[in-house]
Amino acid sequence: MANPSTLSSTAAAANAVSGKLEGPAGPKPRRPFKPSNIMIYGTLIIFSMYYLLPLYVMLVTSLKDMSEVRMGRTFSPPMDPTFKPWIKAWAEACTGINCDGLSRGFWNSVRILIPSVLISIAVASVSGYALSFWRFKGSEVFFNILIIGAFIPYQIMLYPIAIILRELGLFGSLGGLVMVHTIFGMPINTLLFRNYFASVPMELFKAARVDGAGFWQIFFQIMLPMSLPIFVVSMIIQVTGIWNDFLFGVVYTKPAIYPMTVQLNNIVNSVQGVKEYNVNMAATLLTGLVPLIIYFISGKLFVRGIAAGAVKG
Amino acid sequence: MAVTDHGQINSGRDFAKPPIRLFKNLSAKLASLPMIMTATVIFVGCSIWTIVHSFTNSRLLPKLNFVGLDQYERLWGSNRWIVSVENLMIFGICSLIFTLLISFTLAALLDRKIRFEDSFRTIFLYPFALSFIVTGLVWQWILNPEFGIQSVVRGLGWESFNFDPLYNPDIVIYGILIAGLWQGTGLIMCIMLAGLRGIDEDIWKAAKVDGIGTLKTYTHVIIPMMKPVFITALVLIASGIIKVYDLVVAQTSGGPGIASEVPAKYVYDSLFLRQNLGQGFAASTMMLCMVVVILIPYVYLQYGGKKDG
Amino acid sequence: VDLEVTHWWTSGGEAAAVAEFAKAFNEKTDHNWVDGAIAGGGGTARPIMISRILGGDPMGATQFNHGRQAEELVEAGLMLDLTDVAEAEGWRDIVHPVSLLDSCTIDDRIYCVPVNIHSWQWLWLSHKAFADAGVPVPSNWDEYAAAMPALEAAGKVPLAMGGQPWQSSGAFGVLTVALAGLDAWSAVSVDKDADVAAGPEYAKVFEAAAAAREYSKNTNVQDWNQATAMVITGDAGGQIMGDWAQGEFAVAEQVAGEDYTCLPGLGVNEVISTGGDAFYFPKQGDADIEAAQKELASLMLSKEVQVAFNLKKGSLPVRGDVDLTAANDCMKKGLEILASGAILPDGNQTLSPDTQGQIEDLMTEFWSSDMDPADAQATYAAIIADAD
Amino acid sequence: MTNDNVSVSIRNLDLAFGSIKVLKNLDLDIHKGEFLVLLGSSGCGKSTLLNCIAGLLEVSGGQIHINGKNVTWAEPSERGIGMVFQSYALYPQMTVKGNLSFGLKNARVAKDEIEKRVARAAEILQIEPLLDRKPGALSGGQRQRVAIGRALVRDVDVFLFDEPLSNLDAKLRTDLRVELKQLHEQLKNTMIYVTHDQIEAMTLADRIAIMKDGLIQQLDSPHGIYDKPVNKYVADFIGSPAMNFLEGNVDGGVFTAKDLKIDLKGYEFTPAGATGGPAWFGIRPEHVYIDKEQPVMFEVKAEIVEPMGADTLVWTHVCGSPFRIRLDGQAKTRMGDTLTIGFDPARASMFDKATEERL
Amino acid sequence: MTNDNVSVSIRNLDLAFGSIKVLKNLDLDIHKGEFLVLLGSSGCGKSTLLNCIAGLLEVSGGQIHINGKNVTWAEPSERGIGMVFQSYALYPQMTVKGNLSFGLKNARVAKDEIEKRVARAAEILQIEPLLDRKPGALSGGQRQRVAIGRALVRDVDVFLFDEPLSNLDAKLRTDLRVELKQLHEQLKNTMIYVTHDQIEAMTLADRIAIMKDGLIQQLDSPHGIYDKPVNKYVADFIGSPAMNFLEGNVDGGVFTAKDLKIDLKGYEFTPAGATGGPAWFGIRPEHVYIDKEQPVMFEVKAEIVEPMGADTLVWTHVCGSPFRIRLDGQAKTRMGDTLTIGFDPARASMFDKATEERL
Ligand SMILES: Nc1ncnc2c1ncn2[C@@H]1O[C@H](COP(=O)(O)OP(=O)(O)OP(=O)(O)O)[C@@H](O)[C@H]1O
Ligand SMILES: Nc1ncnc2c1ncn2[C@@H]1O[C@H](COP(=O)(O)OP(=O)(O)OP(=O)(O)O)[C@@H](O)[C@H]1O
Ligand SMILES: [Mg+2]
Ligand SMILES: [Mg+2]
Repeated sequence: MANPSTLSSTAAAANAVSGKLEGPAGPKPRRPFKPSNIMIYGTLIIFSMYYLLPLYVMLVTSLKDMSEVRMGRTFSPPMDPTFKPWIKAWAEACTGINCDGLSRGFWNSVRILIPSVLISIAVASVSGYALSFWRFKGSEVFFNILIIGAFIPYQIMLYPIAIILRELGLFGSLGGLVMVHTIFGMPINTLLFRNYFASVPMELFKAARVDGAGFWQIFFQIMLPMSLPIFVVSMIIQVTGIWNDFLFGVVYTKPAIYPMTVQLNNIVNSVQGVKEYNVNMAATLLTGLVPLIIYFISGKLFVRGIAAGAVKG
Repeated sequence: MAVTDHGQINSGRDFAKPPIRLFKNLSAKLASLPMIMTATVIFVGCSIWTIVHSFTNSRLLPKLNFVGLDQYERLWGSNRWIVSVENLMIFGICSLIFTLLISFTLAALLDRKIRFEDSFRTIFLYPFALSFIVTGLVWQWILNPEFGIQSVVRGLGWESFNFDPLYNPDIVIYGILIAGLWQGTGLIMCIMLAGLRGIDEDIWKAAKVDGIGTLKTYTHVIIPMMKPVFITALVLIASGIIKVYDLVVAQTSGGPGIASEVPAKYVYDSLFLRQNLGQGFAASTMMLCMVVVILIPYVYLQYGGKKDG
Repeated sequence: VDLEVTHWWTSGGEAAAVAEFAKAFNEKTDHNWVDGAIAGGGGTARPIMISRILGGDPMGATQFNHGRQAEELVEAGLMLDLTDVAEAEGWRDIVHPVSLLDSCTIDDRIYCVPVNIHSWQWLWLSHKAFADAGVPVPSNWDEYAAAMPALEAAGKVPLAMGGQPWQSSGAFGVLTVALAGLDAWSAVSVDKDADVAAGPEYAKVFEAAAAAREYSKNTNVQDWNQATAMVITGDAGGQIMGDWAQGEFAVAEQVAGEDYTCLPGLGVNEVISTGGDAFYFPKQGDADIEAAQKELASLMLSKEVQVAFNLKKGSLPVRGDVDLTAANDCMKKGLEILASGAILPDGNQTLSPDTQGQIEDLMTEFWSSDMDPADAQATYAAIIADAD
Repeated sequence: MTNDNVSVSIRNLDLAFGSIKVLKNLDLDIHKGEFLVLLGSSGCGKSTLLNCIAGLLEVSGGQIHINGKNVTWAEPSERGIGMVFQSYALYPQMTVKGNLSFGLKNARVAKDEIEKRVARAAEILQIEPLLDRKPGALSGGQRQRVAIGRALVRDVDVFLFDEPLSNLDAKLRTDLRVELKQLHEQLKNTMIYVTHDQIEAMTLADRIAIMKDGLIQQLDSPHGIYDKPVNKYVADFIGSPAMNFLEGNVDGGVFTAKDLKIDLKGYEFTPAGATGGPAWFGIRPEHVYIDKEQPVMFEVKAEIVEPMGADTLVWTHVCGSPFRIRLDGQAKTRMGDTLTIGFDPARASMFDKATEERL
Repeated sequence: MTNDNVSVSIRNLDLAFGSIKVLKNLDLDIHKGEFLVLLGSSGCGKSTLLNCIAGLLEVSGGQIHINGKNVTWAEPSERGIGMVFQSYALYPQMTVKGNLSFGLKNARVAKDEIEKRVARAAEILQIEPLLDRKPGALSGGQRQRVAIGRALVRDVDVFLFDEPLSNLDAKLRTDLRVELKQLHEQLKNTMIYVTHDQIEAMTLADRIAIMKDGLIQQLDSPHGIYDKPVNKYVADFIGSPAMNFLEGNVDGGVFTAKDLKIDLKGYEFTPAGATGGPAWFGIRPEHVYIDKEQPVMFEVKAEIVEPMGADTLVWTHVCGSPFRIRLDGQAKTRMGDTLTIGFDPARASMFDKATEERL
């Protein structure tokens, strides 16, 4: 059998022990189309199609004009791509008598998103930190209640929370909405942070205690700087949840600060004659853009953070 | 020297007395206040409030006119509620099985040191970024028999092809399932992937030396080892299932007929459309019961007193 | 003063109608209309409105179907009392039929402004569809039912029926009035007589509905106006739908009598139910705002605004003394019937939302499944027996 | 009573986690400048005791005094202690300098004072070139030094070490052990050092406290513990390879095990020790010789021979019990050889069979 | 060449991870029934080599023969090897019995044959009472035994061990070491054992292969490696405490370091070794005596004294280099004492300064 020429060392031949190299040597010859590889990539590609199909449909539909949409060829690319639906969705679509599309809600959404994400993550991270390192009697009980709370359908809470917000004088304000998002983001995020901090060695905490650092010092100077991955996960979950929220945004605020999803709902649900699918799709894509971008940017950190925060426990 | 002397040394100044318990680690307690308040006031408080009012005949506004179990009798006498619960069970079981199956398969495939892992992962994960409204809308469109898959396949010449899950009461819940899986499997896949990455490399090697095939290694060795991961995944899926509402509303509004009604929608409709708070609260109390039944084993498994302080 | 007005009028005709209110309010007063439209119908919008009122941050005015929906809010003292305006302007004299004002009246005080009259009792027929099927356009339900097989054979959907529950139960209500007769109807809907509901008149209705549902199977749309669109394009033979469908035909520039035909009371019993929309004004505790609210209230009932609004909306005005020469055939038919006094109260006025909801559940199930008419009737009777 | 010489004093210390009592009524006095090692098998409560001293665990009962002050309820940072952990617990995102100065900054020490102390600690530990690196960029030994430095800068009287060397490889461990010893010579602080490595304990300690199940079994100098263990547990625990034990009876100064009789001439019985009854006879493998004349001698067969470089270990059985003999590295014994072994009963230890206390 | 006696034979083995070459043209022949230990510091490629032999890593070049068969491309399970991992890699959810029989079941071995083999392995390893437990309910030592059992039941010729003892505590390690040795005596299989613990290597090996950076530095019996290290790396690596090195010049059989002159009478220079030039002089701490007449003698001051029970280690400096002396445990040397030390150059090792090869 011929020796594969991959055998790089020629000096080896001179070696007394080695003798002649017969039979298989070096790496196994590779068959790029091994059945197992075809299986793996084949499955992945088929699933990818399932996952990508809707995105594709949204995209091509949003680039067609209504006459083409009506022809019903959902999956064919636009014959005559147009950005009109996007412009209409962004700036012209009507709700009631206001015809300024999604643009009005976009900045509201941003205004809601930023404080809500920041505050809810801040509260959850501090809670998770306290649960991991500063336990006190009953802290676990509260935590378990919190976790059960994650299962309660939001709708049940609408009335009682409206009453609580009224009593606090926060109803209809941005502050009230931030509070609601903080409350409903708390279970899952606290769980994530708690599990993450549980994987931080206790000794680190003890060392800081000996160094005279208190609750906040340890949190800000020791724990925060080392929790980037879990902050990313938490941020992604919160951004997604808050950005996509419709119910709280509309129930606990007023039109002046309605988020983008309210406009989206209005555009999608205000049927004027025929449904303008192309505009709906464009609006949908526009609305989903912010979380999508955040996903694409932070994909890798997300898995790392999940590994750190969700799997252990 | 006083090696064996047990006499009390009383020269200590401040630290001889235990401090008052309540004020120990005060900042920790203060910092946990939002969590405590959320847990007690919002989750416990509102749940009790809900349960109490489920025994009243409150209409538009909560009132304390107790009517005993009337609301529950009517609830379980209502065809729509029964259908809702049935749907939830079908949807829940299918969603649980398929989510676990698909997400584990994908995670396992991604874990096999493949190329373009990042791209594939992003593809599987991105739907999670979209809201249910969006998800429902797109799938409604794709599953629409006149524009969607059915028409395309028929266009290809297979005239008898029938695929209209959203318009067929018998299978509408599966149409919703398709969209639900599309949106939710990515996150679970990520969790599974993270779990797989946490498995000791040596286990794989040991299995290889033992001559155990890849598939069998997964089924007999790896999956049983990933119990905690599966529990986390289970809880996430279960909480999503119980709350499924937006998706149904966005895709079918419960239709055709009442074929795709779910309990959360029953609650919502009772509370806000029917203006029958008592009925809505009774339904949500039943949902709460389901949650508790699901959660008790989880809490027991996950938090049954662990980790040293 | 900025006055926020919430409503769920977002479809084409509806939005144009609301714009009339807004225009009038902005032009005729120093105040400013802030539009708070929420799409998705009352189901989406109502919880938002109610929780805002409960949350202590109410809007300046809000749409409700008048009837029993806001009863409790009024009883809880959350709504502005409009009695002084009403008395000053003599609403009792100008509102026609006066039953609409009664729905706004609780303990002799008036809390809302009715703005239009909507009637469910219409059948809309597509001339094109019948022409394609080669049958004449029917003039009543029985002829229509007889023509259905022909329509189906021509590849049309004989009866367009949207998938939303309120459409099923509404259509059923229309069939009841037409086929069971007014007496049976009022025995059940007003007096909640379960025996009548279980009786032979209603059995007839259920049979007819069961027959009709076979011919509506292929509709495959959810929204009512999509179903209407099928009638407009001639894909469907007809649709049972309220007078708001009129607006869609108008937007599509169709002409009554040429492109489509409207049959009040299905051409059998020419009556009109007088439901409609009303505006409520939540209490604000601020004198300036209250003044503005009252100005809006009186503006909404003023003649010009009534005309402008109802022409756009396709509904009938709530006062009999306005000039509607601009109205089309169908609307005129409606006005005539109204003037003749062949009117019924609307379901919203006679049944609680809860009972209506139960009926909707039943009807939507009935229309979308193979439910046996007798079973459906039994369930229906039980709901009526429980109604409050 | 004079406390001047006592640095850390522990009185009646109890500690329980829930219902599990980990430390039971423990008393311990540690002298100023002493190097005390807490030695014991895993889970015996060593770390727990150290954490109690540091104030990281709340005691269930008893008192802790440091330098004459009752610190039972003081915060860790108020106790005048420095602590070094097994995993070093360096703050990963701070530079070495940041790690060293963190505690001082917390205590609001003046800037230049911090500089000075960090510089001094860095000099002592020879980590000046590393000051600007992060812990991730350090080797195990260097991390270890930084961890010690963190205690050092705090200028405390008592240093606590919790198995600081056990994460390192054998070579580094030996080197750092010596450095630690030198550091102690230099600083003369009180040091309390937890380990389960007896070599560390023997080489470092002024005194060793051997713990078992939350109780101190013996507190003595390394020689004292090695030569005169107070009970069988300690005897077995200390020494590698472990002491050989023979089961039998002691009567009138003679130990009998099956067919073997050992005359205990030269063995010092403890004053309290009974001189009769069932007993264990223990002799260390390194006190058994093959080449010297000894008071007790008999023949065995070498079953396993383990050459360990400097020594050779021979395994055999005596009276049915495994028996180890440690020979010189040059010994050319082979498996199966018959050896004449001998030892001096004066260097043996006798333990009561029932109480396992030293006789 | 006759292969009858060769069990595993590795030819020109290359292995690279991407561009990092981990094993470089490595040759190794292992005899039937031999206990070969791969010893080296962390990261030198020991596990990599073992994984190549097991077939768990694909080689970049070269061949591997097991029992005369070229298995370079064979699957791990076809190679006739059993492997024991550092973390044991037991299947956590199967009972001990399940762990042992899983591989066999998979290979469709008959039921009763499985029973027989499991029973035999369990007997050999004395884990019969544990067969129905899960790994979680076993102690470290027991898990270790099950892991060995898993290899045992496969009835293979070659056993591979990857640091199987390094997760255990010192005492258990000693015991299991002996058990392993006994097992080898009993089974007579070829065993390849990876460790970085030299005591393990010395006690277990028939031959030791010392690796550094993917190259085998020396392949010899424990005694050979200990007494005649081929280069300074090996000399330094083997022996604890490590060999003492003095830097200087060798010329005409005399080694000169600063003011110290050592006559190398009795030292066997290697045939190839130059006899002049800069060199290292190495002598092991245990070959330095204080109480015996020796060819070379001089005085030092005891700087640190570490009592280690059986021995005492004294640290000092000679010619500016740290110098360790290992004394008997009874030696009563104290810090600061002046000692007269001596050694025999015949037992020393000399290395070239530049190449670090043995002279
Ligand atoms: N937070 C805790 N809750 C309950 N039991 C605990 C806790 N921490 C420690 N223990 C128990 O207390 C005992 C002593 O633990 P400790 O950590 O002091 O042992 P150790 O002597 O330091 O052991 P090691 O050498 O393994 O570090 C152990 O049995 C342990 O299981
Ligand atoms: N999968 C891999 N990819 C890249 N480099 C690797 C990989 N596995 C090992 N290496 C590198 O190969 C070298 C040898 O690793 P190996 O695991 O064989 O060391 P080792 O001798 O077993 O060390 P240890 O005693 O720590 O187990 C190391 O430098 C390591 O960084
Ligand atoms: Mg410990
Ligand atoms: Mg290794």
